[in-house]
Order: sequence, then C-alpha cells, then structure tokens
Amino acid sequence: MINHAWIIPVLPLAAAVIVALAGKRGDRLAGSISAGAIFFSLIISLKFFAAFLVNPAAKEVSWVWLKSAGNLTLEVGMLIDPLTVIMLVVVTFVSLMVQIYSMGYMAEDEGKARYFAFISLFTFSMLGLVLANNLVMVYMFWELVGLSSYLLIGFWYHKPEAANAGKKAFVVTRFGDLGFLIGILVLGYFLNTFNIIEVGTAAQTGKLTGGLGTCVALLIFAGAVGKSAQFPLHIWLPDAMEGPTPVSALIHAATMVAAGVFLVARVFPVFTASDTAMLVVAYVGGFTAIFAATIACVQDDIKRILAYSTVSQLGYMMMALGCGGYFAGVFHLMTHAAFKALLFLAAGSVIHAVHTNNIWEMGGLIKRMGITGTTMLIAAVALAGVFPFSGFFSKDAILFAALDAGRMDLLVLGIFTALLTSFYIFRLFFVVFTGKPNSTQPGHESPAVMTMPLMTLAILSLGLGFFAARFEHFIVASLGANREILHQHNRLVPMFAFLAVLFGFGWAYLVYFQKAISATLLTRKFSLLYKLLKHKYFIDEIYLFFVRYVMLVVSAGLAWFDRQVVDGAVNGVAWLCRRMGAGIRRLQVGRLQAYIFAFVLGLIVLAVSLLVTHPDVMAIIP
Amino acid sequence: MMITLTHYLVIGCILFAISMYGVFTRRNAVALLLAIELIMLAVALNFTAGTRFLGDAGGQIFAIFVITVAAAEAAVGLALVIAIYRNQKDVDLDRLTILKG
Amino acid sequence: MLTMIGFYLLSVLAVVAGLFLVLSRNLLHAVLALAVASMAVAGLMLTLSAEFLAFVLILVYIGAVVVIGVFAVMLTGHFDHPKLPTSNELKGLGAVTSLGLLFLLLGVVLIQPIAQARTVAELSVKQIGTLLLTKYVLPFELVSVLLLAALIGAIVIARGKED
Amino acid sequence: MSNWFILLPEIILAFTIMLVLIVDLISTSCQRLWLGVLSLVGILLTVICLWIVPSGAFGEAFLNDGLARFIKSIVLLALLLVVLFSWDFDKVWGRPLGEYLVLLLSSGLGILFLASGTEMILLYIGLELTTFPLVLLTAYCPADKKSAEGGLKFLVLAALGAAVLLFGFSLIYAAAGTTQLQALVPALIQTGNTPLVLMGLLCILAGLGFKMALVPFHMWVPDAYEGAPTAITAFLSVAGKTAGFVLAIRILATGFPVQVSEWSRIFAVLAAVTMCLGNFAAIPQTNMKRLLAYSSIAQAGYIVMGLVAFQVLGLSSILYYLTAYLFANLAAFGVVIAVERSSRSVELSAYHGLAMRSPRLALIMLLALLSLAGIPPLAGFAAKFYLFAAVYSEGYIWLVVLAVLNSALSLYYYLKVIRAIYIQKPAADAVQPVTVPLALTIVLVVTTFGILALGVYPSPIVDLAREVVVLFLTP
Repeated sequence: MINHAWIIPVLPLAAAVIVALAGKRGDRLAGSISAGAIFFSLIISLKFFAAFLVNPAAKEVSWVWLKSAGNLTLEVGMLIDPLTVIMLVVVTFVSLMVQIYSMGYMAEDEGKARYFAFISLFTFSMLGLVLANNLVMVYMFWELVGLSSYLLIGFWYHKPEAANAGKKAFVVTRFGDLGFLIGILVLGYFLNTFNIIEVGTAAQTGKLTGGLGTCVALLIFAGAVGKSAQFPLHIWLPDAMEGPTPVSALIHAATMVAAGVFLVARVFPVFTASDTAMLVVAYVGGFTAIFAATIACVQDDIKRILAYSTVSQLGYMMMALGCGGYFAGVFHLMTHAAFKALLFLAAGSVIHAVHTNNIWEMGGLIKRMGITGTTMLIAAVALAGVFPFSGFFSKDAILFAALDAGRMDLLVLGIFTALLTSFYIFRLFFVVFTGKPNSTQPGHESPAVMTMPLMTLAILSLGLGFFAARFEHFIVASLGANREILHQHNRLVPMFAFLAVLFGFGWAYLVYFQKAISATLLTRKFSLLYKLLKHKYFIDEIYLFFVRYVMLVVSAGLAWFDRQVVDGAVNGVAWLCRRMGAGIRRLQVGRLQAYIFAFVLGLIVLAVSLLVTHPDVMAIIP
Repeated sequence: MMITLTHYLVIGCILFAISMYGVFTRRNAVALLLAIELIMLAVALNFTAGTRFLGDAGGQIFAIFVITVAAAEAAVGLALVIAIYRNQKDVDLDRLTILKG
Repeated sequence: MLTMIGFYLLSVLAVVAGLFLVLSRNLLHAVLALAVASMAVAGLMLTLSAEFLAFVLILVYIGAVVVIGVFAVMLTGHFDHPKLPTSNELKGLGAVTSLGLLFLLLGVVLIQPIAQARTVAELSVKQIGTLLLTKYVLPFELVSVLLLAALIGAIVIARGKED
Repeated sequence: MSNWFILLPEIILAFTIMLVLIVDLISTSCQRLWLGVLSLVGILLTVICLWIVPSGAFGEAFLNDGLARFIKSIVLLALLLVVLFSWDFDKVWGRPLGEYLVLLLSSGLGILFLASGTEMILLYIGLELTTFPLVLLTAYCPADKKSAEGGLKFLVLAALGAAVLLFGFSLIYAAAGTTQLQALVPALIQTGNTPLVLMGLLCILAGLGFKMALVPFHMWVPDAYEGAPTAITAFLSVAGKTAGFVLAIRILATGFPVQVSEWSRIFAVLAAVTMCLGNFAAIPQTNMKRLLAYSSIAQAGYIVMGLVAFQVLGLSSILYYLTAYLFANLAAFGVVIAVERSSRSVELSAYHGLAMRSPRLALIMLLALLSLAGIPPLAGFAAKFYLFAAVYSEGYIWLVVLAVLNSALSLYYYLKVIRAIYIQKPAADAVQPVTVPLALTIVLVVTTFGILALGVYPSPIVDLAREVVVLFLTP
C-alpha cells in the first residue's frame, strides 16, 4: 500500500500543471479540477490514516536518485508514520476546505486559474514535504513550499504591498533556510546519511553528542524559526496577510507555518539528544508566544490580529516540543489547524462582505452574518481554550508538558499567554460582531460554497479535543514504544489556565462589549473611574489600568521595534545585495578600452601573484 | 657573443608591450586594429626564432598560420569598421558605449 | 658578426616603427609604420634564415594588411582629416601598465636564459611545402575554411543593407 | 598517410557548408527553405557519423576519442537547435540566410576541431575558426547599432584574447620546442617550472579564461550577448562556452598535467570571483539577454570548479553540467526569441503577465530558469550536485560553500523574471498570446524534455560522461 502513497502529492501537482497549461480557457473549471484532485488525495490520506490507526509502525520506501562517488547518494523516498498520516490528513483537509471556499471567494477574480494552479502547487509541495524520507528531499520541498507561498502572497501583484510582502517572506525565510541547509550538510558530513530514520537512530544511540549535536539541532531549528515565524524571523508573517485571505488560512495558519513545527517533530531525536537545543527551542517558542500575543492586543487589522495570533500559537507549539511534549506540540498543531483556518476563513467572509480589513469599521455583523459569526465564535472559544473545545485539550497538554519538564517559568508564561489570547480574540469578536453596526458597508452572509467549509471546520474545532487520549497513544507510537507518557495529574494547572482565559474574556467583554470603559475617551478618565467604582469593578480596574497604560504601551513599543528594527535589518541585507549588484554593474562601463584594460590588468595581477609565490621561481632569484 | 633565442624573445616582448600600449590608448578603431596586427607580428617572430634555435619545424609553420589569420582578422576588422562608420559617421571608440551596465 | 649587426639594426628599426605606430597622430603614418615594422621583422626573419617566411610576411602584411589599413583610413574619412583625435584618458594608466607588462615579460625571459640551442635548423621551401601537406594538412585545410568564412562574413557586413 | 575515415564527421560538415553556399548562390528567394533543411540534414549526418567512425588518431594533431565525441554531440545538438531557432531568420531580421548558415556551421566546425585537437597549431586555427564567424554573426545586423558595436567589441577582445593565448603558446614553444601537446609533458619536465614556462601557462590561462568568460576576462560577454541576434546569443552561450571548456581540458590535461597545482589554484580564485561577480551583476539587469549573459558568466564560474577538481569526478561533472546547461539555456533563449518575435523587445517588461497570455511558454521559462538556479528535480540540480560533490571530495570545501551561497543568490534574479511572468500585470497593448512557429516549438519541446529527463533520470548521461573521462585520463 505504501508504494502508492506518491499518488497523494502527485494528484495536486497534476491539477496544477493542467490548470496552468489551460491558461485563460480553463478559468471556469480551474477550481473544480484542483478541488477534485485534492479531494481524492484526502480520500487516500484517510485510508492511510485508518490503516495506521490499526498498525502504527513506520513504513519506508525509497529509490536511489543521484549517486556520486563515495557515499554521497541522494535518495527519493517516502516515510510514513503516524506523524505523517496526521499531517497528510490535516494538509489535504484544510486545502480542500480552502479550495472549496475559494471558489466563492475568488469567483470574481481575473486570475482565478492562476490562483488555483498556485494553490495546488503549494499543496503538492506541502504533501511532498510531509512524505519525504530524507532531509535533502525535505529541504527541496521546503524550498518549493517557500516558492509557491511567495507566488501566492504576491498574487495581487497590482498591490505594491502584496508584491513587497511576497518578496519579504521569501527573503526572511531564506535566512532560516540557509541555517537549515548548512545543518543538513553538517549532519550528512558526520553521519553519512540524510535518511530521517537513520538520523534518528544515530541520535538515539549517542552519535550526535556535545557541541556537534547542539550545533546541528540549532541549525535545523533556524529553518523552523524562519518557516514557523518564530522570533526574530517572524516579521514576514503579518505582512504576508496581503495575499488573498483563503491563502492566509491555508498557508499562514494551518499548513506551511506548521512546517517548522513538523520539522522539529520529524527529527525530534536530534533535539532530545541535546539539552541546550531543547532549552533554546522551548524559550524561543515561549518568548515568541507571549511576544506576539502582546502585539496582537493592539492591532486594528483583522488579519494582522490573526497573524500575530498565529505566530503566538506556533510559539506555543515550539515551547511544547522544547519541553519534550511531542504529543502536545503535534496535537496543538492539529487543533490549531482547524480553528485557525476557520478564523481566517470567517475573517475572509467578513472582509468579503464589508470590503475592509479594519475592525473599527465593522461592528454588529452578527445579525447579518449569522453563520460566519457563530462559527467564528466557536473558533474563538477554541483558540482561547475553553472546555470542551479542542483548544482546551491541546493547550492543557502543552502546559502539562511544561510542568513535566519542570519549567515553572514557561508554565506561568504559558498561562499568561492564554490570558492575552483570550483577551485579543474576544476583543476581535466583540468589535466585529457586536455593538452598533457601522453601516457604511452593506454586509451580507456569504454564499453556501463559502459557509459550508466554515461549518465543517467549526465541527472539527469543537470535536477534535475528545479524541485527545486516542491521539496521544497513536502519535507517541511514532517515537518508539519505549517512551512513557508522563503526566502529573495536576488539577491546578487547568484551573489556573481557565481563570486566565476568564480574565482575558472578562476584560475584553468590559472594554469592547459593555463599553464599560470607553476605549476612545481618554479625557473622561476620571468620570470613568468614578463610574467604575460605582459599578464595583474595582479589581478589574487595576488590571485595566495595567492593560491600558502598561500593557498597551509595551505592546506598542514592541510593535514599533518589530516594524522598524527587525524589519529594517532584513530589508538592509536585501538592499545591500542590490547595491552590490548596481555597483558591480557600473564596472561594465561600455568602453572597449576599459575592458581591455581589465583583461591585461587581470593577467598582470595573476602573473605577479603566481610568480612571486612560486617556490621554483623563488629558488632562482638571486 | 652570440645571438640567441632570448634575444629574439626580448624583441618579441618589447613589440608586444608597445602594441599593448596602442591597444590601450588609441581612440580610433582603425589604429587599434593596427596595434593588434603588431602583436601578431611579434608572435610570428617568436615562433620563427623558435624553429631556428630549437630544431622543430612547428614554429615556422605556426608563424605562417599566424600571418594568415592576421590577414583574415584585418579583413573582418575592416568590415566592422565600415559598419560602425556607417552608423555613427566616425570610428571613435569612446563613442561606442550603447552597450554597457 | 654581420648577423649580429643586422639583428641589432633591424630590432631598433622594428621597435621604433612600433612606437611610431602607437604614438603617431596621423593615421596614415601609423599604417606606414606597420609596413616598416613588418619589413623590419621580415629582415629579422632573414637573420634566422627563414627566407620563405620573410617573403610570406612581406606579401601578406604589406600586400594585404597594410592595404586593408589604407582602405580603412580612406573609407572612414581620414584622408581628408588625417589628424587623429588624441588618445583617450587611459594614456597615463596605459603607459604604466604597458611598462609593467614589459618589465614582467623581460624579467621572465631574461631571469633564466633558455638552455642553449640543441640544433640549428633551416627549413627549405620544399620542406615547408611538404610539411604543410602532410603533418600540418589539417590546419592548412581548416584555415581555408576560416578565410572563406571571414571573407563571406566581411562582405555581408560591409555591404550593409540588402540591395 | 593516416586514416581519413576518422575525419568523416568533420568532412561531412565541411561539405554541408559548401553545399549550403552553392545552393544559396543558385536558389531563388522562395527556395530558402532548402538551406535550413540542408543544414539540418548535414548536422544530423554528422552526428550519426560521429558515433559510427572508430576512435583513433589522425596524425599527431587530431584525436577522436570518447571525450571528443561527447563534446561534439553537445555542440552539434546546439547547432541543430540554433538552426531551428533561425528558421526564418531572413524574414524576421531582413538579412541573408545563406551566409548566416554558412557562418554558423563554420563556427560549429571549428568547435569540432577544438574538441579533437592535440596540437597547438590545429587548436589555434580551430579557435579562430570558431571565433571569427561568431564575431561576424554578432555584427550580422550592422544597421542595428547594438549589433555593430557588440561585434566590434567582441572582435577586438577576441583578437586580444587569441593574441595573448598565442603569445603564451610562443613562450611555451620557446621553452619546450614543440607544438605537440603530448610532447610538451616530457619537455616541460626537463625544463622545470621556469618563469618563462609559468608566464606562458598564465597567458594561455588568460586566453582560455576569455573563451570561458571568466572574470576579469569576461567583459566582452554582456555586450556581445546583447548586441548579437538572439539566436546567436544562444549559440554563443552554449556552444561558445562548451568550446572554451573543451579547449581548456584538452590543453591543460594533455599538455600541462604536471603543472596542475599551479593552474588549479588560479582557477579556484577565478571561479570564486566569477560566480560572485556574475550573480551580483545580474541582479539589477532588466534586459533579458543581458541578464542571461551575466547568468552565463556565473554558470561559467561554477563549471570551472570542475577544472579545479581535476579528476574523473570533476571532469565528468563538467560534461554533465554542460549538457544540462545546454538544455536549460536554449529553452530560456527559445522563450526569449518567441517573445522577441511578437513584441520586438527583450526587456523584462515584455514578459509581464506572460503566464496569462501564453501559459506554456511561461512554464518552459519557469523550468529553464529554475534549472539554471539548480532547483530539484531539474537537470540543473543534478548537474550542481555532481559538480559540487566532486569539488567537495577534492577538499575545496570553501569553494563549495561559496558556490552554494551563490546558487541561493542567483535565485534572486531568476525569481525576478518568474515574478514578471507570473505575477505582474501585462502592458495594456500586450494581450495577444505569443505565436510560436513550428521550428521553435520543436526546440522548446526538446529542451524541456531534456531539462526534465536529465534531472529525474540522470544516470545514463552521468555514466557515459564518467566512462569517457576515465578513458581520457588513463594514458
């Protein structure tokens, strides 16, 4: 059966080629072709999933592709284990939802065919990445994923921000990718293999120890940092929101950005072999989680809020992996894929209706967009992590992982992030869907082709959590049977987490729903205070003060740092490359004799440097 | 004192360097082509001298071919100079800078 | 002894003519300088007992190259204005570089003189003819293709537009 | 005296040249089609003969071995495809086709001799026979100022390059007393590495560097490439480069194996400088021909690494790389020619939105550029893999790292083109699909197939290249 797994990625590739070659003529059928292809991929993936539920042993198949002398060999192959089948299902499923949704969302767009070709190409690359059995192939598909996301982000070429965002995503991730590539090469150099299973075995048997192991793990992590938008390479993700919203749902929420997390999970033994590397992963993840969550609290653009939320949640997953919580990280990846895709698609539905991204120009939409509003509420609750929604289970798993690892600081940080998460997502919800309608825009419910995926995803966001225990055994199986699942059944952790969520919700409710504290009227600060006291919101007020005058200032400061400093550094490197190019170009002055001069001068320099350093010449000079 | 191969090589080198100066500095395309012909002359001399002192016939044969190719080069050069002249009414190399960058 | 005097005289002549070629402001003078230089080099070839080569050189350089040079001068209008535009701004830099090249080459040639002549060979015209049709027949045939191609191409380009 | 049979392929090609010339003289303008057909048939016959005639030497100057055969096949394939590129050259450019084909085939004939020559005189004549027709073809449309200017620059620099090479030959000859490359080895061992020998070698390297377009001997490349008619640019970039590399392999492997440490050190430096300069200078280009010119300089920088790692692996990687490069570059130039035919422009702006107008052309360009950038699973990746692995196994790790970094850098400008094709909006007046004539379609199909096949299943060519090189290096 495994021999036929290649069909899963090849179907979308075929769809991409067909749609691309059909050009304008294929406009009408483009959506159906690519959605149809991915539908069959999903069916096959589900078959694999079912088969692996029964027998979760990893299976591998490979062929030799390039063979240079010595032991430098490149293989083409597939590795299928529980992690793979989960990713296969997640990718094909979200991709199918997004493609169906896109048929409605992009109905009016001129470049529809191009869009579906790109999105199929992206799905193909992502599936190839998931299936690859060796790191070189992983890297190839990794780059292909980057390329197709570059094309999709810059899809609306006429918007200069879109074009720039595409370029930026490409340039920024390149930094991480470079580290990843070097990591792979170093690994290949020392272990003489790129095969994931063999690398894992080598790491477990202690062949990757000390500085080397740490070094390799961190280099690979660099790639994950770039792709999964971890600090400090997270800056491309918010900008990437310039692309069409379904693309954001697919690439920047559910699949591509999860590739970094997937990568770390894929070569998990390499990381567990080095405590330092695990520490770095955990703290980079933890810091990113809280850092991005604070920024999300002050954004006005609906997609930017979700983008920072994604960065924050990916940080969460990284933190889980860094704490050794393999299951927690992968499970959160899965649930997050469902509810974040839903959030984005719902946001897209809203944008589609009101033609703006600014949340302050929306409002009261729940009445006119019942399905969108309801499904978004479900997703928000799931993101916030309220029992019994899926987010609750996966987040608790992460917090437990931190507890198991004995990292109390990360645990506290995680709980605080949960508070912030709850705050910003309900802030979003209240501002957009409740209150007075800002009726400059008509706003109407989206067509069924768009709401159907919303509802399907909503069901998953709600229900996935109940299978947590089942998944846990299944996922952990891919690490080898000898690994025990530790759990300190601590009641306090979920309780604290729930309290944090409640706090966040409460503040969002007060500020943005009840408008108990007007967010705009700074001048009425004192009457406000009075009102507050009268309404006995005194305890809240301390926190509110914190939110308004400390948190928001800190967040705004961080946001500024983000856009100016980190961003600037990246743009600087690209700028430098262009300057170098322009400078070298000026050497080609166009005058014939300058060329001749360069020729002869080159000859003289080479001659002198060869002659004066040559031992035979030195010997005869008196 | 005998005249040796080295003597001829020295003359060859001097002629080579002189023509290189011409190649660097002449603004006129015809003058530059003439300087290149001088290089070929220097090379032909080197090869001829080689045969005489080294006892291998290849040098002189090589020299014959070098001279032949020099003639062909002159013909091609003339054609190009005429083409350039037709385009810009002179053969000033400093004005030949459409292609650059 | 006679060879030695001849060598030095002809060498000086060749070098002076060469200098004249690259320095003269009059293009026609430069062409004539090439003619003189080729005659001097032909003379040097005579001192090497390569009479056939000397004749070939005179024939080709004076008969073809110099004539082409005169044509070029004529066709590009320099008969009317024989004064050349002065050399370009690479004058100083070019002089330094050429001098550097000269010293480099002289150093390379002089620092370790070539081992003394093994044999002193003289090639007769007959020998050269035989060699060209036996050992060197391939380049001999090939150079005819080269001349043909150069000629055809030169005509097409010089003719310009199709009539 | 010797076995003329060995020369049969060259004789057929020379015969074809004469036949084209004669047919051109006697035919009327409506019979022009026959010129192209005749050339194609001649080239095909040459290829077939190439693999029929036995290996062996003709005198001391000419050697038909596996290496020669491999290179000749590449060059003849390039010649074939470029003839197809130029199928209606006379209509498009308004210049005579007969003479054009004669020059093109002569240049090809010259390269055949470069691939087989083992003697300085023959190699020199072969080199000039390769170069002069190319110079003339570059200037073939002299009413176009760019063409004439490119031609003159090419001529002067080519003459200078050849003169420097020749001067090097004369110094080596003065030291060794032979023009025979094999005979050089014992003679140079006897003289040792005197300054004279080293200087001669250096001049030869500079001349070769000119032909291979290595920095700082590369300055002619962008200008000549931009000035030449596009089909000729394609030929220059593929066959011209192949000629340079085979000439270098012949001269250095046969004549200077003892001095390998000297010249491989120099090539290492030149390779590093060349790839960096080529890639950086390509970034700001907006003219496709110029962009591809700088890209080809960068590619030369990679290929010359194979000479640095002068072993079976290194040389066979060069052969494989040249094959892969042929397909990718000719595919790219095929698209450039197609676009130029319809829009009369080679500027990047003519490619805006090509994906919407002509999705097939766009896809071919995408594949070609990605192959040039070395993206798997295309031919360029396999080529880079073998080349880099070879250099790596010879211990030049810094060079490999630099080359990998450069490959990443090169994506910057290849993606610029891809972005123009796939993402940018076409100009208002450019809405018609690009029409592609049959001859061009054939080239595009063949090259695209080559890009994919060589990338996915490289072993046949790789094994052939290795076999050929092993035979070449074993005395």
